[in-house]
Parts: sequence; structure tokens; C-alpha cells
Amino acid sequence: MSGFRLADGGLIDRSRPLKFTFDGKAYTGYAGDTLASALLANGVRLFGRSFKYHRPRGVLSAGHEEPNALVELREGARREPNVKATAVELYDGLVARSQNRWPSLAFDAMAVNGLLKPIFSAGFYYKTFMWPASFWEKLYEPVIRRAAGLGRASGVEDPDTYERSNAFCDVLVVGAGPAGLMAALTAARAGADVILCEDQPRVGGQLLSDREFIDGRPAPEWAVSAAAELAALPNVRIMLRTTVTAAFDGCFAALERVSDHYPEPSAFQPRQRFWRIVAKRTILAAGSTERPLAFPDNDRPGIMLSSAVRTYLNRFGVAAGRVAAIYTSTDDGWLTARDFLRAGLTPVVLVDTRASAPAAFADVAKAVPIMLEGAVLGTEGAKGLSAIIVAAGGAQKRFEVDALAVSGGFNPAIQLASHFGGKPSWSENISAFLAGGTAQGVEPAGAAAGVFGLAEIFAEAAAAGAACAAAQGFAAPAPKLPTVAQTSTAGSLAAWRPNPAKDGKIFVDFQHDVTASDVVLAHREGYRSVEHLKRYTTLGMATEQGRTANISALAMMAQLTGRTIPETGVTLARPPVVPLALGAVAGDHRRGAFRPVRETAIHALSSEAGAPFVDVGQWKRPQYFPIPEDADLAATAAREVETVRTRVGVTDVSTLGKIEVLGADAGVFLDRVCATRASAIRPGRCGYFVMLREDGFMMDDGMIARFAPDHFLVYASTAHAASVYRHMLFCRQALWPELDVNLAAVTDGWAQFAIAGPRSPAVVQALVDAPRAITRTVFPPMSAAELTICDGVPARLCALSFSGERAFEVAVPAGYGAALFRRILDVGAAYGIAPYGSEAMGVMRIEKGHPAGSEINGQTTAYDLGLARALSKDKDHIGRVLSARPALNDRKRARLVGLTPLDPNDRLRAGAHVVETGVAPSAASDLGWLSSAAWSPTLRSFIALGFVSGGPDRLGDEVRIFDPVRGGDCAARIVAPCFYDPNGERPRV
Amino acid sequence: MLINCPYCGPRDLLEFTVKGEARARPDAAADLDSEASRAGFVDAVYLRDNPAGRHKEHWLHASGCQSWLVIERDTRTHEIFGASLVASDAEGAKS
Amino acid sequence: MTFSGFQLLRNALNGGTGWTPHWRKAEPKPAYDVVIVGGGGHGLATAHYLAKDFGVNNVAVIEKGWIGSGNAGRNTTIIRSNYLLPGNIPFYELGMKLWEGLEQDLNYNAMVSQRGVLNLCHSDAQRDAFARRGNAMRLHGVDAELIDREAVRGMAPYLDFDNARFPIIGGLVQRRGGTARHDAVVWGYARAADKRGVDIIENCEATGLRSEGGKIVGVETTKGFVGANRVGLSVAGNSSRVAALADMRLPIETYALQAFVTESIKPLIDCVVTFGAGHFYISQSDKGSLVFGGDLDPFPSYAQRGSLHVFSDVAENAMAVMPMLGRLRILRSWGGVMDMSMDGSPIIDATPIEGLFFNGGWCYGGFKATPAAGFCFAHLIAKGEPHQAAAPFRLDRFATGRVIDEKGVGATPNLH
Amino acid sequence: MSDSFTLPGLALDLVPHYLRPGRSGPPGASGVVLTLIADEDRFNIEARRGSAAQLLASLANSFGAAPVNGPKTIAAGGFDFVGVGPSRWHAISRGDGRAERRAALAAAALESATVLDVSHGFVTFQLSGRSVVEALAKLAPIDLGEQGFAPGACAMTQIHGMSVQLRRRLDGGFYECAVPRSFAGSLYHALTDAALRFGLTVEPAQAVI
Ligand SMILES: Cc1cc2nc3c(=O)[nH]c(=O)nc-3n(C[C@H](O)[C@H](O)[C@H](O)COP(=O)(O)OP(=O)(O)OC[C@H]3O[C@@H](n4cnc5c(N)ncnc54)[C@H](O)[C@@H]3O)c2cc1C
Ligand SMILES: NC(=O)c1ccc[n+]([C@@H]2O[C@H](COP(=O)([O-])OP(=O)(O)OC[C@H]3O[C@@H](n4cnc5c(N)ncnc54)[C@H](O)[C@@H]3O)[C@@H](O)[C@H]2O)c1
Ligand SMILES: Cc1cc2nc3c(=O)[nH]c(=O)nc-3n(C[C@H](O)[C@H](O)[C@H](O)COP(=O)(O)O)c2cc1C
Ligand SMILES: [Zn+2]
Repeated sequence: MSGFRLADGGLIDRSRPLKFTFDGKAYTGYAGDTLASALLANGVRLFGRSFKYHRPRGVLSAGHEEPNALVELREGARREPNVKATAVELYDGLVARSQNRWPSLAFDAMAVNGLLKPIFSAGFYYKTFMWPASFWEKLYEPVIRRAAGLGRASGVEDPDTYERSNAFCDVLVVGAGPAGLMAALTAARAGADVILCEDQPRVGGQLLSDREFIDGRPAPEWAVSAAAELAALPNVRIMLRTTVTAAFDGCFAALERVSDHYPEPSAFQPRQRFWRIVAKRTILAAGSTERPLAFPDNDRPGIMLSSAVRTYLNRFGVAAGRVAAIYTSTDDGWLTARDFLRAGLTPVVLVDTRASAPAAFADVAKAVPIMLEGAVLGTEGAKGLSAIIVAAGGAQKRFEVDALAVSGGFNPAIQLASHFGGKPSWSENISAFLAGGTAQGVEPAGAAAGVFGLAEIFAEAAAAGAACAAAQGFAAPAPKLPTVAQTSTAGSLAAWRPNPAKDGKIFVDFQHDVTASDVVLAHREGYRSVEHLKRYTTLGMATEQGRTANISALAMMAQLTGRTIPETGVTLARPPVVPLALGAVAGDHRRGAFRPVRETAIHALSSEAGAPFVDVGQWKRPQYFPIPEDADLAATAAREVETVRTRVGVTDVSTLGKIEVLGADAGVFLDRVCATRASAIRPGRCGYFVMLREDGFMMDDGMIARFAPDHFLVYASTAHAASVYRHMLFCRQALWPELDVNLAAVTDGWAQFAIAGPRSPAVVQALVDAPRAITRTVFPPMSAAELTICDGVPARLCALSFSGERAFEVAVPAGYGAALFRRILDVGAAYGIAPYGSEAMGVMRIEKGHPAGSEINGQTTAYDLGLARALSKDKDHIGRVLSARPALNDRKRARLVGLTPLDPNDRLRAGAHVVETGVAPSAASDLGWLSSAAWSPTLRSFIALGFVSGGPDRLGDEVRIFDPVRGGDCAARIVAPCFYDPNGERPRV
Repeated sequence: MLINCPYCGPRDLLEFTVKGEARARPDAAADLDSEASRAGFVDAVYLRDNPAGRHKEHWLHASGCQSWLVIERDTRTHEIFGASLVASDAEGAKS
Repeated sequence: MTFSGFQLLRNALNGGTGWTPHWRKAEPKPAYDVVIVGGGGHGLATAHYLAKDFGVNNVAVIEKGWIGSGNAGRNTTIIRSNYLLPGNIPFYELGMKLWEGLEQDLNYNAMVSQRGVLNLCHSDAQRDAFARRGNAMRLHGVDAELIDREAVRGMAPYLDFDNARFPIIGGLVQRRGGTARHDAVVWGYARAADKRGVDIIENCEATGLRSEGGKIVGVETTKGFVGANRVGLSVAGNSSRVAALADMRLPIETYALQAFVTESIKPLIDCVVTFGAGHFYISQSDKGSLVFGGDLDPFPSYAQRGSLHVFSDVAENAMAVMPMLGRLRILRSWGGVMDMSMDGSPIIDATPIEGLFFNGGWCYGGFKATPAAGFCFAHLIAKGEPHQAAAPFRLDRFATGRVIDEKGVGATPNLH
Repeated sequence: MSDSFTLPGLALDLVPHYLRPGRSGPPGASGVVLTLIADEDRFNIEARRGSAAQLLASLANSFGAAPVNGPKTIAAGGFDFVGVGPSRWHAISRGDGRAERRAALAAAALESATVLDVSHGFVTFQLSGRSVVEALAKLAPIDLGEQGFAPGACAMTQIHGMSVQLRRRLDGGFYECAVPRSFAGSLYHALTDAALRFGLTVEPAQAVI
């Protein structure tokens, strides 16, 4: 027990006590506390164990830079590992547990790793565990994996919801400390639209932690009044609990923690909201992070960043310990000493690495023993700090303390500016890196710009705010700058001298247990680039991304290599600034809303009819229309096929892409886009088309209906419709803008049904309005007409057959689709009509040998599909030239054929391979594969389409169908791809 | 990334599809199967300058106004220098 | 020094003072037999095999930054040989075999972990496509299993089997596939090559390719001219820029691919899982982070960073396939630049300039190829003719039409 | 009743299966009211090559005002002419008298444009209420602020992976999302999910606004 709650002070609400538990033990804190401050106030100092050596760890910081105090928060499905206790707002009923320890936090058996530290040095695993090779997966790796990792994921679906949203502004201000508030005020007063994002639940930043006075009032009060002025302006949006977490081209991403300060989100509220913010200018006023100092055993609970000590003292009313010492290389330690004094706690010693005491702190120098040019040589304590050994002026002294505030300077929070890859630049002045260049309109201000004195911060932030507003055409009035009692400091780097005996316990990266000796080892083994250092030792790769670690390690490497720090360089900061829940980024694109679906006009009808649906691209298509008499779905498909082959069936083909091509040059245009000659289709007729990609491979095939000389309608396949349309737009806009042709995708406007089977003409006749006759002579196959049906409903009718029977496709405006489908079933009843689904359609098209998606898969050519004869050779069109390349016309290519098993009941499946018979199946005997296969109720046999090397030259040959991944193996014969009515007589009857 | 569509104004990347380097379609020689024709198309379809720097590209404002655009962009910084409608004759597009 | 448990102990006792640099900090000599440009996995592997298997030891690898600073140092570490097309399978399987003996070959633990690669499928058509692929693999002697939904559940119970949009119906498994510790692969090759006398020269950028009379004579670098009458280019995302130094235009465009890690957690995901109804793949590193990625950024880019659009898309995919990931946090995201070829398959070939060889076009799949690419490239450079496994990866395949297009999307690199 | 109801023969599908009229979300006044516009006339007009000026003149002549070549709405002759792309517009008309307007449009555009009836190709959801902008901001990646999206503004944009024509009516308080018909169910769910937390009322299907 060391830390405790002061009798008064702090920005907590002592009238609202909150109960919570940590490792099952009950505690009480106050509204306004973080989990860390509340635990410290209760005297808890041991928060967790380190990654590798399981050393006891406490709280180092008061923010997102915390490497040590990680806990598992909440329980059950809401359990969240690796939560920084310093960044959790306390709420009533909070439950937290320590992690990465066994059996308990106080006694962690894994701490023996610490004894083996000399073995577990950086990169030790690269040098061993190699023999025998098979032991890695079986033995070594499982042990390493179990030992590694921090907390435990819940392992079940997150019950909370998330939202995404968009915001736009002239000026985005990141951070509402003095710099952010001042910049926002200036820009907003000028009239610019301002968004001010603040990570914390309240504005003020460092002002909440320090005993500053602004305009004669305590600084937090000034912050509140500045926020009030901003909130009153209509052009300002203040977003609290919102961390700007990444900079992307053209926008920022921010996370709003809407409900994390409640046990669970209230009804209709998301847990978090992920913002995309588009800002014309951005002011980065995100403050700075303090650096610890490097000394042996610098990781004991009770050793804390100096500014964090002040944060606990002033913002939370918590003293970090009862007997404190200070070890600093900046004025910040002196500020902390002064605040300790004010709280009635006199530090036992202030050790400053510098040679002289800062003049502004004469009051402190008088009250506290000071050791200049001093160093902490070591610390003592079991589960927490109990003493420090200090050297100064040749003498060593031991002090019994339970808290040590350390300060090694400040790193400006420039991460967001670095996301664009800009190299940070070193500032000798503050011994830290500043944002390099102002990338993409991001302007650092305040501590983030390396300006630490409050008066200068106000002046420079106001100027930045004014400049941003001015860039958007808003003239800012000269700002009235608040008056402050000036305190300014700069950082310097504490000297570190390699000392093999002690370096092993100088922790640089606390969470990953990277020590000074690891840096020395990396140097010795040649990992001297900072990026190699990082990757070899894992320095800076932990959950706080080296915020507190990187500079010390860099300084060490610089010293070892005899280079300067800027020569040594710094590792790159990457998004996100603060770790970001995957659920939040996904937002509400979850479950069914992951991706949109497309439904046809008869979707509801089909599902009422019990039809299962199949995904084709984004579409849902009814796959079968089962009736109770069907034994199973295979029987359904067989019945549906039989119905079409013998009577009449109706199916929904609305998903076919429909592209209107209109204009005087429509025919010319299509002749260039298609490999077939579309212009040869006469008005009132349909024609087959093939489209190639420019590289000569098949893009799509389908039908074109021509309704008038200047009006064509292209029916693209469902799967390719979108890309075909994009391609045609490209041809129209980029390649041949001179042509008089307009395109429109009208797929969604029409419900279209195929009515197929020998009795289809009668059904169609019953639909169309008089006096049109649907006869073989008046409306033969390949006819197309615009007409009315069902007493005046506009419709398009084409005599097209995909099934191989006499068939029609009738389309009506989509709003009539459901009614038309019912009507077709009604009038068709007399003819024995039944609806059929995509499965039966697929069976029939395989029986007919029509290529579909699995044949036109982007890897096949018209030649492969046996369509070469349909192409016109004598005109230039997309894909014409490259389709003539030799390899694309090689007879040995895998080309389309049909396959029938010698035993008709031997199951063929798409994906099986075709291999030579009589030799062992191998890559050498592999001839090709089956692309589509089905049971053909018509032929009473399994049949398949497939691609076989030189296939059309081998009709009649016996081959082996080899499907080892599904245990299939049978003999089959190569046949022509059309199994049914090869001469196409049936549609003409 | 924000692309300033000449018709729609600044819009997010997700509304667009990108085709890659903006290249003209070669004229096929009279003999479509001549070496010259083929070489021209092989070059145009497959070979790229792929510069690290300014690059002219074809983009489609797919879920916007469906215009194909020519965009000049720096492939190192993603800075966009301009976006225009690809169709030179798109009358009065800049209203 | 040979790495072993014994050495580790010995050095633990002497304060680690016995360790030495894993590779020398070499400076360029005036000339070498072979100069490899690019100190990524491929370049270093090439040097290693040149020295070890082809007797060419007078080799320099020049690297513009630190070795592994390119894609070798930023990929999602998946290794597998579950390809579809006959042009690809033998090559990637050669790679798989080399991975299986890599650590012993290099005397460096690259943590090759054959934990299995599971590709999920969500429709009958997709399952049939996987069957075609699995069968092709089996015909080539590669392990492949097509498993049903319940077997998938056995491997990965935490998946969203009943996803309202894309339920899982099965998967294709390659049990020999898995992951490897990417950085260690680079360092292991560097150390092994260095041991055989290869000079690894960091912070040395190739700024010119000097040729005389159609023959290469050396490389201009930021550390001066380095002579060599055989030069191999292995510069991944920078292929076009470096080839341009020799006035070559390539069938390649460069795109950024992002990757992500979460904070470290206790073991959660055993194998590598890929989602079949979107772009998403995930595994867990030995350190405990979940490592995952998705689609390419759609526009050409040399910036090693990605867009919000893909960032969000990846998270959406993650939630669709593994809703348990919701509260886990992305710790870091980054990007690498991919040399996307026009058919999505690589190129290992001689160039029109005698003595200048090219290895590239690896798209986002070249990490798994590292050993095989190094070996085949070394073969080509040493012998002047392609290794059989890499024979299809020729530059002229675009002119002849002999493209190797696994996805069937044609010359649109951002869709491969 | 509008004139398209008087078409004989087949019934129009006016109440899609996904529509769930009623009140949902937290109690209190509804922040968002969603109405399906079940029946409207919508024409896609695209100027023929080189004829944009002629088209605009002819429309001005027939309807008293010409559409503008930009993403904005111009009301003329009972139509809302909405710019959807270069030299392309949607002409939207509702209520009685549509047959005459349709004929007038066909006549005015005959020479200089292609006109397609796309009434059935789109489904339009109307949104209003005090939280409508906040709800839409969750969905559309565009600036819906007063200046960026003034009354009459139109944006062809994307919502949850769907191409949506988002429009603010000239009367200011009403927003419309028109989406290709097959996506309507998915868009409906996206809109209602986004609006739920503000309190949502879905009105029963209504023929004409
Ligand atoms: C995010 C991401 C995820 C990936 N995931 C996988 C995966 O899971 N599985 C898989 O198999 N593959 C994956 N890849 C692809 C794989 O990383 C690459 O294909 C492979 O690393 C490329 O080969 P390399 O290692 O030699 O490349 P690199 O490591 O990029 O090596 C090229 C080197 O050349 C150097 N160089 C460039 N120009 C010059 C010059 N002028 N002079 C000197 N040196 C130069 C570069 O600095 C670089 O170090 C992924 C890639 C990325 C970016
Ligand atoms: N004693 C010293 O030596 C010393 C050193 C540094 C700073 N300071 C003091 O610190 C203050 C600096 O002022 P300032 O305004 O520049 O910084 P600040 O630290 O006061 O404020 C930064 C604010 O930004 C917020 N923030 C950080 N990252 C964010 C993100 N990504 N998204 C949203 N919010 C984010 C923080 O929560 C904080 O409120 C001054 O009071 C200065 O005197 C003192
Ligand atoms: C397999 C793998 C695992 C990684 N794990 C971590 C990690 O645990 N912590 C971390 O900070 N970065 C991790 N990284 C990312 C690296 O820090 C770094 O971002 C990446 O190598 C790209 O380099 P760059 O960001 O410096 O450009 C990992 C990268 C890879 C490829
Ligand atoms: Zn546009």
C-alpha cells in the first residue's frame, strides 16, 4: 500500500462514489476517476506482469502511453483484453482482472523466466529450436504460443453494436488542451466550421493536471469557459471521448467512445462510433508524451512519469505514494516536487541529471533536498518500490521511498502527421522529434509542435487557428491572448553508459521487456538500423507502440554506433494512434448488412413458395420450387426439367443484365464492342453476341434484341452484367466519344420470365394483347417485339431459348412482375405449367451445352468454347487482334467438350479432373477438368461439360474422371458438348 | 482519397473504380493479324510505364455520375493534380 | 558460429559477448561475378543459393535501405502451394519443400510453422472451384483436402457458420501450408549467404544499370559503380523503376497492400483462415497478435500506406467471418507496394540485355515464393537458362498468349 | 389515384415485403419519418451527341425552364429535372396528370435526346424529421451541410455498397434516396437501422406524394 486519496482537491466528484472490483476484490472510487487512479487511491500498486519475464508492474503513466497497467475489462462476451487501466473511465460495477499471470498476480509462477533472462535475450528463438524439424509445430511452438500473448479474448461474438458516420469541416482541431482550445477559438470566431475532437471526457488537456492560472483563474476553469464559448457557436462541434486515430488521404478517422463509460450501452446506443472526418485544414494539438529515464530496475511499481504523478495529484486527488522522490532531466520534475509540497508531501530527494537548478524553482530548492548531476543507480522492492540508490558527486545514497517520479523529456505527439510517411525531424532544442513538413494540411500546435510554455502555446496556436481560417477565406480578428503565469521547460536526454552488469535490468520497452542489454546485443549482432533493432528486439511493438520507449533505445543505439540521434533515425508511426476495435471500424456492416443483396420482383413469392435461394453475384435467385411430392431437391430439379421438356415451365430471368443501346450509331458501336456482328441483326430480331476483353479472352456472351434501327438491348449474363456495362461506358466515353450512341443499364426496371416448353406458345398467346399471334411463322425463334400484354401492360417479348425448347422471354416493368408471374401460372395451369428454378435451368443448359459462368471464367477463349466460328474476322473489335495470338489458338488447349460416364449412374461433379486412362493419374496425365455437371433426367445419366486438352479432336475417347478430394473416380467418354437435340429442332416446332 | 469529379464535386474513393494507366487504344493495322497490329496491342494491353511520380489514369465515377475520368496523380504522394471527363466532347459538363 | 541451444547457454553465461554480427556490414568491391539488386527475401535467397548450390560466391547484394525493408519485412507471412494452374503448382511446391528444410539449411530458426491453411467456401460453385484446385494439387503430388462444414467447425469453431449473408459450407485445406517469421527469413538468408562470402551492402541504391553493346557491365549505385557482367534484379514493388534504368517497360503496375495486427492475445486462432466471400485472411503470430489483411488498394501507388476504404473493408470482412473479433483492437496497420503483373503470376527471366536478369511481378504472393524464387533465379543467373519449375514465368508469355491467370481477370492488375 | 393505377391487366406491387410500417426506437417524437414513394414517373433523359443545347432549349420552351447541367433540381412543368450526370437528367413527376406530362416530355425531347421510362427501375424512399441529416450522415460519405447540400441538391453516391441517388427536395425538409429497385430491401434496412436510434416512423405505403 502506498498511494492514497488526498483529503480534498481534484476534478473528481466525491459525491458520487462508484463501486468496482479488480481481481475479485471490491473497491470504491469516484466519478471522474480512471480505473488506474481509483486503484492507486485504494493503495493498489501491482497491476500486471510483464510479457516475457513476468516482472511485477504498476502504473507508469496516466494515459494511452501506458505500457504496464493492462487489464482484462468486463466479463463474458464483453470481455476485452489489454485495456489500459489509465485510459478507462471508472463506472459503477466495473469488473477488471489482471492478465498474463498464473496462478495469481501476486504469485506468478512464470516469473522464473526472469531468472533465465540471459538465455531469453533478444532474438534467442532464432538461434535454437531447430532440431528436429518436426518438433517445432509439435512442441516448441505451442509452448511459445501459450507463453506469449497478454490477455484473453472473449472468443465469442461481441454483443454490442457500432456505428460509422461522416463529418465535414473547414478546420479540424485534434486535442482540446490549451493549444487546441485556443486554435479552435480563433478559427471559429473567424467563422470557419470547426470540429474539435478531444480524447478525454473533458477539455483542458494538461491544464487539468497542472496548477496553472490563466487570466487569474485556475486553468481548468479557463478551459471550461473556452469550451462554453465554442459550444455556443453554431459553426463548432466539440466531440469529447473522441480520439482522432488515423490520417488517410483526404480524411481522418476518429473513434468516439459513446458508451465505454457505462457498464453496457443503453438501448439504441452504439458502443462506439467510428468517424470519417473530411477537413480542409487540420491543427494537430495532441500534446506530448513524457519519457521515462533508463536506470537499473526502473520498472518497479511505484516508479511513475513525473507528469503522471501530477495528473494523479491534481486531477484525481491521488498521491502516488507516501514517501516520494524525483528523478528528472527536465524542469518537469521540479513542477512535480512543487505540487507534492503543496499537497503537504515533501519529497525526500530530487535528483536532477543536469548541472544546475532551474532558477524558477527556488522555492522547491529550498524545501527539498536536491542532488544535481545525479543518477539513480538502482532500486529495491519486491512487488513495489521500497528504496532507491542515488549517486551524485561521487557519493551514493539510499532513500527509502514508495514512489519515484521520473522525467526524461517530452515527445511531441506527432503520430498523426507521420501517417503520411513524412520523416520526423530532430529538434536539439527539445531533444525530441518534430513532425517533418506539414503533410496534407496538418499543422502541429502546442506541445505537439514542441512548444511547451503556455504563453507561447497560446500565441502560436492562435496564429495557427487564424491561418487555417484565413486559408478558407475567413479573416480572424486579432486574438485576445489569455494571461498566464509562465512556466516553460525543455527536455534533455539523460546520459546512459553501457554497463554489462546492470544493463540487463534497465528496461527500455516495459511491456515487451526490452532492456538496455538487448539493445547492446542487437548492436553486437548487427541489428543497428532502428528498424532492425525494432524487429529483432520487438522494441516499440507493444500496445503503446513505443511511446515511452523509442527515444531511449535510439539514444542508446546512437551512442553505441557513434552516430547522432537524427542519423540513427526513428521508426515510423502507423495508424491507429490508439488501438482501435475491429467492430468499430466495421460499424454496422455486420451480419446481414455486411453486403447488400439484390432481389427480383418475385422474391417474396418465391420464398413463400418455399424456394431456397442461391447467390449469383449480389442477386438472390430461387434455386428450386419444391412441392410436397418431391422426394428431395434433386427430384425437384428433375421434375422441373421434365415439366419444361414435356409441357411448359416458367422461370425468373430478371437478373440478366439489360443494357439499352440507343442512337444512330448504335450498330456501329456494338460492332466494335462485340466480336460478333451486331449490326447484322434486323429490327424485330434477336442475335447472339460474344464480347471479348482486349486481351482476347471471353468477357461475356448473350443475346441482343433489336427493336428499331437505332435501338438495341443487350442481355448480358447475370455474373458479368456490371463489368460489361462499365466496359461499354468506357468504350462509349473514352474510345469512341464521336459516336452517336447512348447507353443505359435498365436491369432493375424489368421483371423478365422465361416461358419454356412445347406448350409455351399457348401460354404466351394467352398473355399477349390481341391481335398479335404467337405462331411459328409470325413469331419464330429469335423474334423480338415491344408490345402490350394482359390488357395494356407494356412488355417486351423475345422468342429465345436457353433450355432447348420452344421458349419465350417476356419482360414487364418490374412493378408488375409479381402479378405477371402469378398470371403466367394461372393461364399456364391448363397446360400443366410449373415454375422452375436456377438449378433446373442449369441442368437444361448443360444438356444443351451452353457455356455459362463456370465456362466463361476469364481463362477461356471463344476458340476454347467452340465459338470461333461465330466471330467476325474481318473487322477490328475489342479483343480481335490479341485473340489471334498463337497460344490462344493452340489445338492442344483445354477446350470445351461434353463428358458422359460409361456407367450413367457414376456421379460427375464440377471440379473433377479429366485424366488419361491406363496410366497413373499425375500432372503429366492431367487433361483438364469438369466445369459443370448434373444428373440429366432427360438422358437418365450424369453428364458434364468440361475442358479437355485437344478435346474436340478426341470425341469418342475414353478418359478417367478423377476427383480425389471427393473420392470420385470413374470412366467417361468425351462427346460433343450438346447432349440434347443437337440440331436445335425443338425450338422451331 | 478525395477525387474532385468535374460533375459531382469532391467524392470519396469508394465511389470510384480505377482502370489504371490512361492509354489510347492502338489503331489496328489494315491487316489485323500483322506483326505491327499485334505488337501495338501487346504493348498497349500489357506494358506500363508505371512511374513513381505523375501518372495519368482512367477512373470511373461508378456509383456517382458514371463518368469516366482522366486523373493525373502522383503515385508517391497520392496528390491529385486534376480530374477531367474523358469524353472530350461532353458538352457543358462544367456547368 | 553455428546457432544451437548450446551456444545460447554458453553466451548466457558470458554475458552475450560471444555473439557476432549475423552478416558483415560490407562495402562494395569494384566488381563481382554477380550483383543482385534488392536485399529482400528473394535477393538474399538468390545469393544464398548461388553460393551454396551453384558455386558462385563472388556475389554482392545491394539494398537501398536496410535488408528486409521492403515487402519481405511487411507481409502477412503465409506460405502455401495451393495453386490452381499447372504453370504455378510445381513452382510453389518446390518452394514448400524448401521451406520444410529451411531452418536446417540456414541454421536459423525462421519459425516455419505448418499449421495449415484453410480456405472457406460459401457456395456450391465455389466448392466446385476449390475441388478443381484441390484435385490439381493432388495430381501434382501436393496435399489438399476438401472438407465439409462440420470439419471446418472442428478446425475453427469460432467462425460465423450461419452468417446471414455468406454461410460457410466447407473449405479447402492444405495442412502443410502455414506461416513463417518473415524477418527471420531475411536475416537467416543474409547470415547464410554472408557465411559463404556474399557481400550484403545496405544503404546502397542502384541508380543506373550500365550496359555496353547490349551487355550489362555493372550497376551505378549511391556507393559508386559496381562492375558485374551478370546482374539480377529482385526489387519487388520497385521493379518498374529499376527496369526503367535499362529502358525496359514491364507488364507490371505497382499497388499498395495493407496489413494489420491486433494487440497480443493468448492463442485464439490455430491455422491460417481465408474468407471466401470477400477479401480477408488471418492468422496468429507466435507473439500473440492476430495478423490479417484483405484487398489491394485499388489505385497505383508507391506510397507504403493504404486508404481508409480498404481499412474499413477489411474490418467488415473480419466481422463477417469471425464476429468474435469485434472487441479486439487493431494495434497497427501498414502498407507495402506490390509489383502486380498483368496476369497475376510472376516473372523470372532473362531480359533483352545480355547478363541482366529479372525476378518480379510477385504480386501479393511472393513471400511464400522466397526460397523457390531464390533457387530458380540463382539457377537462371548461374546457368543462363530457366529452372524447369520456373520455365513458365517468361516475359514473352504476354506476346504469345501463354499467360498464367489464376483469377481469370486479364490485364487488370488491381483485380488479381 | 394516379393514372398508372388505372392501367388495366396486372396489379402493381405497391407494398414491398420488406416494408414494416410503424414506430420503433426510443420513445418520444420520431426523429426520422420514412415514406416509400410507391408510384412515380421517372424518366432518364440523355442528350444525343452534340444536341445538349438543343435539348435544353426545347425543354425550356415546353416547360418554361430548362434543367441545368449539374447535380441540381429544377422544377418545371410538373417535373423535377434532376441532374444525374453530364448531359443526363432524371425527370420525376408524381400525382395526377402524368400521362400528359409524359407525352409532352417525349415530344420535347424527341429530336435531341433519348428518353427511357425508368419508373420501375428505382425505388424512392423519402426521409424527413429533425434527425434526418444526422441519420443520413451515418450512411452517405458526402457533405450534407446547409451549404454543401442546399435544397434541390442531388448527389449520386454510395450507401452500404449501393449506388444511391440522394436528393434534397426543393422544399428543403425532405430528402429522397432513390435506389435501383433490386437493392431496395437492403437500402430500406440500412436506412431504418441508421434512423432507429432517433426514433423512427415508417409510414404505410402511400401511392402518391
Ligand atoms: C501487406 C502484404 C502482405 C503480404 N502477404 C503475403 C503473404 O501472406 N504470403 C506471401 O507469399 N506473400 C505476401 N506478400 C508478398 C510478398 O511480401 C512479396 O511478394 C515478396 O516479399 C517480394 O519479394 P522480396 O521479399 O524480395 O521483396 P522486398 O522485400 O520488397 O525486396 C525488394 C528490395 O529491393 C530493394 N530495392 C528497391 N529498389 C532498389 C534499388 N534501386 N537499389 C537497391 N535496392 C532496391 C527494396 O528496398 C527491397 O528491400 C505480402 C505483401 C504485402 C505488402
Ligand atoms: N512541464 C513541461 O515541461 C511541459 C511539457 C510538455 C507540455 N506541457 C504543458 O502541456 C500543455 C501543452 O498544451 P497542448 O494543448 O499542446 O497539449 P495538452 O497535452 O494539454 O492537450 C492535448 C490534448 O489532446 C488530446 N489528444 C491527444 N491525442 C489526441 C487524439 N489523437 N485525438 C483527440 N484528442 C487527442 C489529449 O487528451 C489532450 O487533452 C501545456 O499546458 C504545457 O505547458 C508542459
Ligand atoms: C507478421 C507481422 C507481425 C507484426 N506484429 C507486430 C506487432 O506485434 N506489433 C507492432 O507494432 N507491429 C507489428 N508488425 C508491423 C511492423 O511494426 C511494421 O509496421 C511492418 O513491418 C511494416 O513496417 P513499417 O510500418 O515500418 O513500414 C508486424 C508485422 C508483420 C509483418
Ligand atoms: Zn461524378
